[in-house]
Amino acid sequence: MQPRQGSNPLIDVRKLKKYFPVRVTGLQRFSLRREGQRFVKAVDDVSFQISRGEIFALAGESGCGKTTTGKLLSLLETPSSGSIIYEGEDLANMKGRRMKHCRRRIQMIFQDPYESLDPRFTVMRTLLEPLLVHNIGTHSERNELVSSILEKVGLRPPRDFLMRYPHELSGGQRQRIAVARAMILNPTFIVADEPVSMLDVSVRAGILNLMLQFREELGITYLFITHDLAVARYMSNKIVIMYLGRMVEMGSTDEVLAQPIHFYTKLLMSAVPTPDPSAGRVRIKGISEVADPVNIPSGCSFHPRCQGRQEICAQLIPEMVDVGKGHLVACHKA
Amino acid sequence: MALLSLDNLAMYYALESEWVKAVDGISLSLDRGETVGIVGESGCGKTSLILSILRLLPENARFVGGRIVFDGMDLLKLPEQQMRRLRWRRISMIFQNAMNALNPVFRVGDQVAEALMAHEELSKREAETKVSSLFELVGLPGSRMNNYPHEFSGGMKQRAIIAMSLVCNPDLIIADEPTTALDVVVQDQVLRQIKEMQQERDFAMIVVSHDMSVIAETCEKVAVMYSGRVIEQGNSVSLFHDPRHPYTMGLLSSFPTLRGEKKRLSSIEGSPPDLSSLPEGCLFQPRCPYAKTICEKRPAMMDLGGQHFSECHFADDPQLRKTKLWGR
Amino acid sequence: MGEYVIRRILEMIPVVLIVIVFNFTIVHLAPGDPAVILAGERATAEYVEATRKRYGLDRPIHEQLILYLMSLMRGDFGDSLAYHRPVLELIVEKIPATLLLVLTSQLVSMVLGTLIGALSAKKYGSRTDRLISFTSVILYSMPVFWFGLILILVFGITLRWFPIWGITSPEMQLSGWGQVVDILWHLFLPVVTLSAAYLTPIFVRLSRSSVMEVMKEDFIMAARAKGLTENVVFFKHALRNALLPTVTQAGLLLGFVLSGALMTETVFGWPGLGRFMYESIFRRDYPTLMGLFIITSVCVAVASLITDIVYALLDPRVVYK
Amino acid sequence: MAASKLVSFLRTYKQNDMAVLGLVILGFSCALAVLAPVISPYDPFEQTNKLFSPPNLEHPFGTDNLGRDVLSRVVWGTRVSLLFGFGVAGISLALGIVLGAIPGYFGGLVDDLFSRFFEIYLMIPTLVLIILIISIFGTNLFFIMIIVGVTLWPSNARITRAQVLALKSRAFVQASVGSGASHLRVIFTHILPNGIYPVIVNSTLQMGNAILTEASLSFLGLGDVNQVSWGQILYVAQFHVKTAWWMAVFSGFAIMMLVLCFNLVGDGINFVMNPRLRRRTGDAGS
Repeated sequence: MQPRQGSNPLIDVRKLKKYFPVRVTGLQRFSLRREGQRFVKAVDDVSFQISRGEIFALAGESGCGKTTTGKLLSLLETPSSGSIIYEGEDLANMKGRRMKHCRRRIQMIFQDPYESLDPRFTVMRTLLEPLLVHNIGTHSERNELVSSILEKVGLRPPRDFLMRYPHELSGGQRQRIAVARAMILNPTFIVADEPVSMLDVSVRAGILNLMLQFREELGITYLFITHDLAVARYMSNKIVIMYLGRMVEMGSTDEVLAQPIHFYTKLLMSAVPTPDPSAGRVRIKGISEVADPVNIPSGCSFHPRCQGRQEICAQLIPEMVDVGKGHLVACHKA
Repeated sequence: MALLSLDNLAMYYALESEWVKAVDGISLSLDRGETVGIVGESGCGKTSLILSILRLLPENARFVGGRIVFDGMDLLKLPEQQMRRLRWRRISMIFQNAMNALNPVFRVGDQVAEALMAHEELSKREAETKVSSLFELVGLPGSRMNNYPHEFSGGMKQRAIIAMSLVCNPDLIIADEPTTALDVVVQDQVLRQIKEMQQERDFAMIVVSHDMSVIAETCEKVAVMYSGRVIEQGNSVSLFHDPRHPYTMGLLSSFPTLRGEKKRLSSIEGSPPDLSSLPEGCLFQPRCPYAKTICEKRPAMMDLGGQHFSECHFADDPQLRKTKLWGR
Repeated sequence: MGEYVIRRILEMIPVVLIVIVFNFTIVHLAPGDPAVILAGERATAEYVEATRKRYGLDRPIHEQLILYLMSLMRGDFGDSLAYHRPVLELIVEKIPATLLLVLTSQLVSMVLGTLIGALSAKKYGSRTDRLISFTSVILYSMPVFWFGLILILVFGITLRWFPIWGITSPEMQLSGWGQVVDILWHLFLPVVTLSAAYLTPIFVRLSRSSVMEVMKEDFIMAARAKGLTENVVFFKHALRNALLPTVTQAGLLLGFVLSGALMTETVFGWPGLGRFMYESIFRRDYPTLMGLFIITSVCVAVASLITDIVYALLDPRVVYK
Repeated sequence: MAASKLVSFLRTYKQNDMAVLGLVILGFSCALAVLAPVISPYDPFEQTNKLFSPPNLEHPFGTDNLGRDVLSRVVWGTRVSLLFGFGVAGISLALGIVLGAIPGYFGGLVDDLFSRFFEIYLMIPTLVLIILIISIFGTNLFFIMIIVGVTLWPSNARITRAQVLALKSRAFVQASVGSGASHLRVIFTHILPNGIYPVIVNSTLQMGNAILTEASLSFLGLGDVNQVSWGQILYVAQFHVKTAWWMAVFSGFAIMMLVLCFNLVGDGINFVMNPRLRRRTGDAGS
């Protein structure tokens, strides 16, 4: 599963930023003291490239900006600054027909299959909608397409599922419908945001293997967002670890997870439990919790929790440094 | 004598025209200081099982058979008044979602003290001193007692919940998905905290989780639940290393690991049966790749020695262990 | 906190401004001469001209608005056509009676309604619950003034237990405590009317649904698991939380409450703003009606401020900054 | 598909007997309104010299101060009340959905403006406002209907806005946006169908409110004197409570029943569409 690192990547993300203004809520609205507008730096200066046919994992704890990055790449949010070059075009601030065209090529799979299907739509209608939006095929061709995609996602025979409503399906089946909806437009790139974390353990593998199968057969490229490093290891060939909106480590998945360099990556990995009662594991004592995203610490945002912190860490934001073989780390000690 | 033993316990929910068999004949026992893990997927009845122990069920729940014996007392026969006094003082809980388990309009410290004062004759001052030292014990500054829940982070709330569960020095703590809502680093800290507390206070514990890894690391004994029944149980080393039920085997091969070799994962096709219309035979038979004609009959719990039990006709069949059941 | 209150008071300015501009617009949109509307249809030609001068109605429209604002700021709401006295003075005289009626009814309704609703929720699905729900929806469906008329018919005219008109019995020449008792005696039927047919059913419904919601919360389960008695669980943990939506809603209902009070006053001849409004409608006394609109808006705004403060006292999650 | 949804709607609705009662009263009232010319024994405007006759066989509800038959007036009044209720709720619904969906969906400045507007709206006593407008502009029934409709829409708008706001961040809506669907398509196929029911419930309740408002206005002497309305009857009745109780009792009772049926039907729809209101029970014990 070596990434076929082409000279021109499918997606080239450059210095991507997304700041959300902090909305004052409730009674604070009436405050006489107006402090300067504050921002949550959900995504801050993120750059990476995704090659064709690659599964690119974004991993980190909640609030690290991975979901926002996914939304930016699937055109559901517009970046504050930076660019996302997709097939030579900048997705940032794209509008109208070109945006619609790109949306056909870029699809999304959401975390919660109980949320991502319209409860009032039958499976048939859910799957027809994208075809109708893009005016694809005749009536019978569309029906044909729907049946064949159901077949492909393993819901056989399709006619048993066409007229069902989401509440008549199990979690795994729903997520297969969600995959089918993403696949029916024949996309090149799919953003999958925690596609299995809400599913029961026993059906997770089915969805993961289905996605792998589409990659092998159709060359689909994925951005795979997950908080679970084990799942990232299983799925991806490249990985980025994010912390408070910034990238802290990037490289081939095997390399990063075998030889993590950033203290945060090490901390994350050491915290993952092992399904083996007799295997002891070395735990790094974590220090406190993730900082408030509105008040991100100065310098390296991880420094208050970092065991290897030095004086410089509180002052200067570390740059991503290549430590060899495309393995990049944002740490002053690297 | 076991601290807690469930003896063929059955608890159904009465719906308008049918029974939902959430707990359907479960036997389980737990010694003092022991930790047992209950693992199962959503809808398998694990929450109903632990709420049965505390008798905190919705009004349409009916105990239709079996016994729950705690420290020699049959809990199902205990009058509500005595049951209430037993709650928290003898059996306390750590809730899944700490955010929701704390009442938003009262100070956290007061809520912990409230549990203490409900069971012990203490002045407010004494209770507060005790709560404060407990806060320090679980790694929260004592001054944090006076904060409201919304002023706590997720991990801090979970620590406060742990402090609350310890406040009456119970014999048994039931932890319902204690870390599911938490990020992995905090999860690790909380689990370690719980373990440390257990070493210090020596209470028994039931940990309910859908996460096999969490169970593997925290529990000495494991019970695997499926459709209202425990289909396999044993000490965790033998169960994880030598599972004897196709469902357990399937579960163990369905999630990836961070360490060790990479294996192709397999999923268990189909979905668990509807609890209101369970199949006649083996509950897992419709999804089981090893199913044979004998599986049309409900298997009995088979004793495999060494406290390892499995509810599969083939549990002692060496062939089952050799066959690669899961993954094409 | 103090700062917050000031801020909220400043917030009322746009409300009042909008109300004033509204008044101004209505007068100018109305068919006929604004001066005649403000002076009254039966006014003499000289008086109409004097009114025109007074409000500057012969000047350009934006100057008129400014003049109008200025005069309102001085407290000059014009003169009542019926009483030939300043409108503001007349209105201020009437406020205490309305306040007495509204506050008493609101208090009675909130306490009773919340408790009845909570009881209903606690006995969800039982006969008691159904009876409470049905009674409250019936009461809620009655026109409040009609309920008042029926009470007058039964308790005032037929049984002669309560007086049916006014706030005091001037013929009895009471003073001191006697007078207080007399007022309370007059207050009884109006309060029953306003509470039973208007306010209490609303609070019953609110409290019932919010208690039902709260009882499903995890912290209720936690409270039970802690071994607290059912009464503590219910009264301490559930009711306190259930009060929050009730208070919020009470704040949203203030304009509505005032409407009910105005109608009730009309029926019972209660000498407050409602009765005054009724008379002013009857006499087509537009300056008074406009003044009433402004003043009642201010009253509702003040009451909503008080509601917000009460809410903040109940819910620690609210922060003032 | 639509038929099966209707059937399942009615099946759940039937479980709530109060709601069924509401529907029965509503049907009865509609029948009365349609058949008024056939049913009512007298012309509601016909004045006779039998003033203030108490209920008797000839005049089951008695006669009023001008000798008109109260029963006939009550029957005819059903028309005005129903028309008024539907008219007001219709205006309020249409305005509320449009003016609530726009700020909810597009957010930003439009939404801020709406929120400010709504805060101000809450502080304005609407009844006083309506009274002021009507006393100056006149008491034509349709005019009153429009004024009341226009003052009631903000509550529908607020509910619509809240629903839209909640739904637009839901994953299935995001999925539709992500597949390239237009704003209108997203609003009309995903958001409104899923979010409309509380607005419908509110509209049903508003019909009742509208009828009460009309009655209140008439009672204050601001009714349309060219129409036979229940409020008009009560307006006259208040001056004769001591002598002619029947004038007040029957018309008020009619108002109560009609408002009641709208409230019961509203509750019924809510009962069906909002499963949280139904019985708390444990089922598949997760």
